Amino acid sequence: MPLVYCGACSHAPGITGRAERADTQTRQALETAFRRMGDEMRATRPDALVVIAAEHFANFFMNNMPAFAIGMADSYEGPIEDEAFLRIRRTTVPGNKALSRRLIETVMQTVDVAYAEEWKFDHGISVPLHFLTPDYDLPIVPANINCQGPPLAPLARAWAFGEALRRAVDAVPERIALIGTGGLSHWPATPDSGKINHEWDREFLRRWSANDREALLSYTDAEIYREAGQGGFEIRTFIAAAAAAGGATGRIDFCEPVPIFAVSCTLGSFELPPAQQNTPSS
Amino acid sequence: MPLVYCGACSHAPGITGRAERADTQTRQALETAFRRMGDEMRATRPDALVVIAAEHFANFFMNNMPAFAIGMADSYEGPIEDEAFLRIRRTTVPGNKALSRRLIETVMQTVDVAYAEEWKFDHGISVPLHFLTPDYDLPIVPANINCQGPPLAPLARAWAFGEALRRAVDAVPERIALIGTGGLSHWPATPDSGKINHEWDREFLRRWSANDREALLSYTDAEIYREAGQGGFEIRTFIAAAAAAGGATGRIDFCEPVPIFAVSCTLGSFELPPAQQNTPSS
Amino acid sequence: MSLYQVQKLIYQLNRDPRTRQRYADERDAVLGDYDLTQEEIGALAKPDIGLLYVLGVNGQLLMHFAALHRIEWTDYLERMRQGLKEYGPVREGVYAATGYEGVEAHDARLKAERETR
Amino acid sequence: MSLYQVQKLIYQLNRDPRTRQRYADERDAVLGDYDLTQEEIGALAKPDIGLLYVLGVNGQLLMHFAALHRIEWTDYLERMRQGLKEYGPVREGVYAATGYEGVEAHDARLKAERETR
Ligand SMILES: [Fe+3]
Ligand SMILES: [Fe+3]
Repeated sequence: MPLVYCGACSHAPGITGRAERADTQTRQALETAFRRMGDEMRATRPDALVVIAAEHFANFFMNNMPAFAIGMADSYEGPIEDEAFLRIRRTTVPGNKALSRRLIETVMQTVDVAYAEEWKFDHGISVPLHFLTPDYDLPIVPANINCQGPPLAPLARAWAFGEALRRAVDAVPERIALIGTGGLSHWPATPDSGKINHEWDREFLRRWSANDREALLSYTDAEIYREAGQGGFEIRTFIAAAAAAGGATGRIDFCEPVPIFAVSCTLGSFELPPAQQNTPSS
Repeated sequence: MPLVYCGACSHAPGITGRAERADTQTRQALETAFRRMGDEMRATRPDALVVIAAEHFANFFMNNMPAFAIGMADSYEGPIEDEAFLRIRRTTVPGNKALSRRLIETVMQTVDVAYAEEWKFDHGISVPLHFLTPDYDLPIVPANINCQGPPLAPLARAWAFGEALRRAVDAVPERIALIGTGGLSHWPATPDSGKINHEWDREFLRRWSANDREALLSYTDAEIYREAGQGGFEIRTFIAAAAAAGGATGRIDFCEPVPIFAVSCTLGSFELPPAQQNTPSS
Repeated sequence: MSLYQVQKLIYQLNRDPRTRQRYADERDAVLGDYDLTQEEIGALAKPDIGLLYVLGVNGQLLMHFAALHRIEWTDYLERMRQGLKEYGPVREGVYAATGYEGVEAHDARLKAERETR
Repeated sequence: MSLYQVQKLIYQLNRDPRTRQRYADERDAVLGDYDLTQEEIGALAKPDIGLLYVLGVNGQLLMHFAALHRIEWTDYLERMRQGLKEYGPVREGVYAATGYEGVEAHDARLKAERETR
């Protein structure tokens, strides 16, 4: 049935791993906003949550780097990082292999996604879940867009991936929620970690909230790299979520630059028509 | 510049590994045809050979199974199989990383290919090269279509992959040859190994020689599995080669059922316009 | 349900000389790295090629696992046939048996066809 | 030219407890499994985080390699800066440094902006 929830959020490892080094007020406001997003998402009574992530060499390496991937297992483990580094306890997260397979088969009609029968979550998924589904009681369908190792798929294909996921979600009987998760401008794990182009982020989010496909796809990777750093390549996850929202406009629930977390911490969601939230598809 | 050669051939491991168990006359005719194909291909003076293969778990497994992949390295090793089993000496085969990257970047505009900075050739590439480039002096760009582990990409996407490769090849200054390599109907590595549906193969090759896109894409996987076995899924490589030929019609140079090799051993090539073989692109 | 794990182990053995060495030196430890049922462990350790085939192991993986145990091609095919008799039809995957006259009969038929052409 | 091999080793270390154990027990043997230059071997063995950074190792790999050697976050950032001074700009990849005022100065500026809002 039609998608019941569609949003996007940050996943920077500092949000949990270096939590106490941020300004207390900012940090509390961020965590509150994250929990509110989780409440809203779970209030739509999803049977599963699709997470469009941008992982960081936990599963995919240049020996076989898929542009797009979807997990297809009944459970996943995470986080892969040192628990003390990320301050999130390693755990087993439920999946749904049969549902994954049905989604993958539809996505494959238009987007050439790799499937993965195992998947170790890194902070890219574990940080969002820590706040959004703290009890790890909602089955996850992990999806990935390569934002780390060029050559990267063009933004238009990230859009196509979001559209394909939406078609796939709409075609299954389950109630599905979806989030994209990535950073906007940032230079993570470099000497410039903490640098943020907040103006650029605001303009990106303006286009994103308006779900302005043309404006979102008009960035080039050279421009992203110059203005938003190699971390900015992760906007692909936000773009895919916008495509999955099928033209709905978005709302920014939080957006604050937090240098010690290395990004503008961002939470947003799309205003899906109420009919899509409550009635079964025809 | 435009593609200089486009063909397709079988790669069954028995062709080398169980060579002496076939009828001598058939075997000699096949090897002669293979060598002639190599001569023809090399006569077009290619700078590199793209091989669209269907590998058998040498590089890709269900932990991260790409629908389509392209190698991006300066050399490759193969065959991965026991040398005594395949009777092909393990060797290093030249690649061209920079050329691969340029091809991949164009393919990625429309097809979401995984890239691979290492690649171990299995019989799917090593058997053809053993006959076509016995001196291993032509740089290879390996490409793969998942034909082993369902869910598989639909035939229409294999066609799109061939078209994307053709666009990519036409966009580089190098002279590029391309072959697809796979089996037609077969039931390899099962108790039915040796079973061949030669009528089905002939009909497939009729469609292939005519480069009849609609007829080639009209097969369903259920039908292929029933009539041509799980080995028949490899027709994706022939279909991608037909798409890369850009509408040119094909010629079947050899097609004989050889039960001990488990397939109808097949060699064919497309009649590319002579202009494409000799003049630089505009 | 752990066919994925069985196949992953065989994939690693086929691909990776170090895993092969460890499998020769300390097979039980290697088996312990995978999430396997007792039936699967037994089939791998013996090895029971027929049972592995019936469990659904892809032939492109299984034939090399057989070769690793110095099981010759014809013997490999025969063991799969025995597996079908002993354990019933293939339970998973796309490598099911569908019935075949056999290479010799097939060869003879093709030869006859060629002679009457 | 073997940046791929350096990164692959770090990827395996980050991901695979067995490789980490072997690296602790017999580092040279593990290094021998990869096709590395002497400069790369030296940088990995020391470890010279600054040089690895300049060689082009992706930060998402390098930060965990640093953590494996119990190099704390702030120290990790400082070692990359030292690497730039000692060996010059990043030679490959997309993790080049572009200049930054630093987290403290940035924080102070944001705080001032918030107060004047
Ligand atoms: Fe990230
Ligand atoms: Fe094959």
